Amino acid sequence: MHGVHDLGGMHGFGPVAREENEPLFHAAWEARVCAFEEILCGDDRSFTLDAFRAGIERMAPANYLRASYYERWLASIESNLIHEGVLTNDELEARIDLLRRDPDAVPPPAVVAPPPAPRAQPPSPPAAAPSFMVGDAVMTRNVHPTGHTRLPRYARGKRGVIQRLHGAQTFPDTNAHGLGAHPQPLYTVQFPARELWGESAEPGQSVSLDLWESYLERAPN
Amino acid sequence: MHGVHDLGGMHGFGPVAREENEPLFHAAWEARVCAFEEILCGDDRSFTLDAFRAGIERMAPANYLRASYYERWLASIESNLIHEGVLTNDELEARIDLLRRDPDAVPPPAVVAPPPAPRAQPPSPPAAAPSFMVGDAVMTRNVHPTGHTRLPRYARGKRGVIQRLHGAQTFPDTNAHGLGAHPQPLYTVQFPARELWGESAEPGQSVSLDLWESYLERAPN
Amino acid sequence: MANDPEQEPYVALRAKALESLLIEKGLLTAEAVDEHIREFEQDIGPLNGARVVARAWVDPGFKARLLQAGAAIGELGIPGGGNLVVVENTPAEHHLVVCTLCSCYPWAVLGLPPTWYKSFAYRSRAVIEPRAVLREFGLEIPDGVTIHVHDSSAEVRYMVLPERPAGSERLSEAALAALVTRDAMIGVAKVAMPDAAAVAAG
Amino acid sequence: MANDPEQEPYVALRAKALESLLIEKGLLTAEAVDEHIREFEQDIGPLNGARVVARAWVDPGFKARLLQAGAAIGELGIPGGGNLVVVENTPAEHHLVVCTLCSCYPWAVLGLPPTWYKSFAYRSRAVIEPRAVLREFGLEIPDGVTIHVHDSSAEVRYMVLPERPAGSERLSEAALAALVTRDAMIGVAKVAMPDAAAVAAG
Repeated sequence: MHGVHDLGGMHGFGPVAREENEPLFHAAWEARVCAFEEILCGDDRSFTLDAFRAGIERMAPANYLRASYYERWLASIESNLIHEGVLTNDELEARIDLLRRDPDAVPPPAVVAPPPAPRAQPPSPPAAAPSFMVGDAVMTRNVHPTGHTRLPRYARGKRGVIQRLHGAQTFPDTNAHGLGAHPQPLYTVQFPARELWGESAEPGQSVSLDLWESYLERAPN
Repeated sequence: MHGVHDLGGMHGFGPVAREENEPLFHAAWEARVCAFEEILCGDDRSFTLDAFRAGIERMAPANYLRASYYERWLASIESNLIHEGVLTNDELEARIDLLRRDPDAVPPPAVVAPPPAPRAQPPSPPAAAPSFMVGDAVMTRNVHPTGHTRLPRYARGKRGVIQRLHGAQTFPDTNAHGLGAHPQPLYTVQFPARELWGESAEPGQSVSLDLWESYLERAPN
Repeated sequence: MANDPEQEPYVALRAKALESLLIEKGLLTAEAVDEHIREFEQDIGPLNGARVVARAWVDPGFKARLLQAGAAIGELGIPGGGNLVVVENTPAEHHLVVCTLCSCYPWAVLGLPPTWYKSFAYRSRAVIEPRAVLREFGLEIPDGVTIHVHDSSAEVRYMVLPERPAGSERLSEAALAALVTRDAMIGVAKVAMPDAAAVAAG
Repeated sequence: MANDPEQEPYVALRAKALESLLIEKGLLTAEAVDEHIREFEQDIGPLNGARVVARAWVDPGFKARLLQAGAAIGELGIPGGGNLVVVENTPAEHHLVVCTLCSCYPWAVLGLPPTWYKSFAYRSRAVIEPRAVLREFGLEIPDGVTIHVHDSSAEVRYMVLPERPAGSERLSEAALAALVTRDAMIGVAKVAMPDAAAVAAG
């Protein structure tokens, strides 16, 4: 999707602010949210990494820009768990209310039931053999999907050269939406900056992206 | 600039919400801000329309998305008046404080001095004759200026056809930054939606934009 | 679009402070502000556009001049047509107006734009999925009809001349003008005969 | 990036509520969360990457294997190199790593990313004006040097092998590792000898 998360080439965010001796986390809750994601996210766990990223991207644009990093993570973990039926929004709101009124409230004893099985993914055909070789010229497709994609907006309809083959990898555009892994050949594609940014490009620069085969077409000569 | 204001083709903003029997303004202050802009904005007034638009676009992206429409207008009027030296941020803050403490505070009697003269614009050469005719195929340039521009991001590096000539008009990219009017021929350029959105385009659609000559190059055959 | 109710008093205060300073500096008067607001409320608005549309429907000569140059609205005593382009909807072509970069709108004929026209949703979507947007407005455009979206990126302003509804042959110019809606002149609606509208609403 | 201090207590409360529910549902335990945090804090971090760089500087065979396949970090007992690509800075080519779409980062060798790497400013600007960004980091890249920006759009992770600083010939592998900074392995800094760094800071 063309969301505000697709930041490459955007203007208006000012200089890069750095913090001296930055701590690993800025608050205890950030560390816990980071751990939740590690525990819950994975192909055979509560939600896939692609679904996690798509959950962040689905945030309302103003909220995405206003929220801090781990706030965005928390929002996506919540929305994915709700989507997967692991919990409901009402449960979450009720628990927030309970802990707001009584921070030391002891929740009911843990039900020692096995966690719900992750949602079965639709089967995928095996990946096809790569269509491109290192050195081949390719064009990225001029596509504007409304769903999750890893082809950034700045690199649509642009000409590049295959630099590396990475074998077949899960296709995020389907996997993020529970439509299956559909592995495809993944390539590193190198673009001259001038192809991407025209005369606004700085001199002597390339940008490389890791792109799935269905993002690519053979470039005309 | 590639700012969040450049919304054409973006996803994630949901359906178009409409209000039945919408009032002309939703609060009295909105009407007054709208009138301020009418009074202050113009080529021979406190700031140009291009500078007014650029002032909105310079808002921090999260603020732009969070603010309401006339809040964005107010922010740009304030920043342009401060930029032009008509008032200072300190004056504004002090007046806000005064009126917060005493809503009926009577400001000092109006100084019946003539308003400050608008900043003189640098001279511009006269516009050249148009290089394109109706029916000519053109390519928009693949440019990514950091300043104000009226070539939306979705229409960069795209092929279209000249549909109308409008004569020479002030060039916003310079005028917005106090660099002069530099009038150029203005054209309506029509693009097939497929050129802009590829296979994501809906069937049977065109998009027309009004574009200045320096945004355009003659298209290769 | 966020119009945070808690923030509104602060915005109103900011606007009041600015007006107070501008009066003090001689850049405006409260009376001039009031007068502009009166103009927004009384002098401009879609009634002007509706008069233009009705005249074009009944007067082929005017219609030809109007499509040639929007300045023809001056013939009806409406100023500000110098940068106006009027585009005509037909059974084969449908026009739609948007401003993706800000909120350019033909004030001379339509007055101030409605909030939805200025919304991020309309500005982002009208150029990439106009049929989907029009469907939300209740307007289904058949696949055979071409949609022309006009993204108002300069000082040219666009107004749509809607199709005259079938069955309106015997209506007076004033009665025709009463049928023409703001939405039809933006291109998100068609003009309907009153009966047809009642049937559709039923 | 906004980290609204007034909102933070509410976010902390939301995180606490979520953990409480997830424990109740058997999806995690507080102890597992604690253990992951311990790993973030103690087991992963840029020291792993620094060891890799120092080894590559002193062992040409290892360097060749590393540039061929990042899995070579396994030779140092560091897991997770299966999707790692190591790119080498030279006097003619400078590499820089970013993730414009989210915040992909080589955890195996660098640990968790710093906030600036995840910032909207870095994500937006590194691909379109890397020289300007590097200048803000105090790194001037001469025009004759090509800058290669790696936008981590898939599960491949990138680490920069910085240039070995002049004058470091007699340092031990451990002493070399101590010179290597996280920023140098992202590509926003060079590795400097301690004296040179002191001079630069003076």
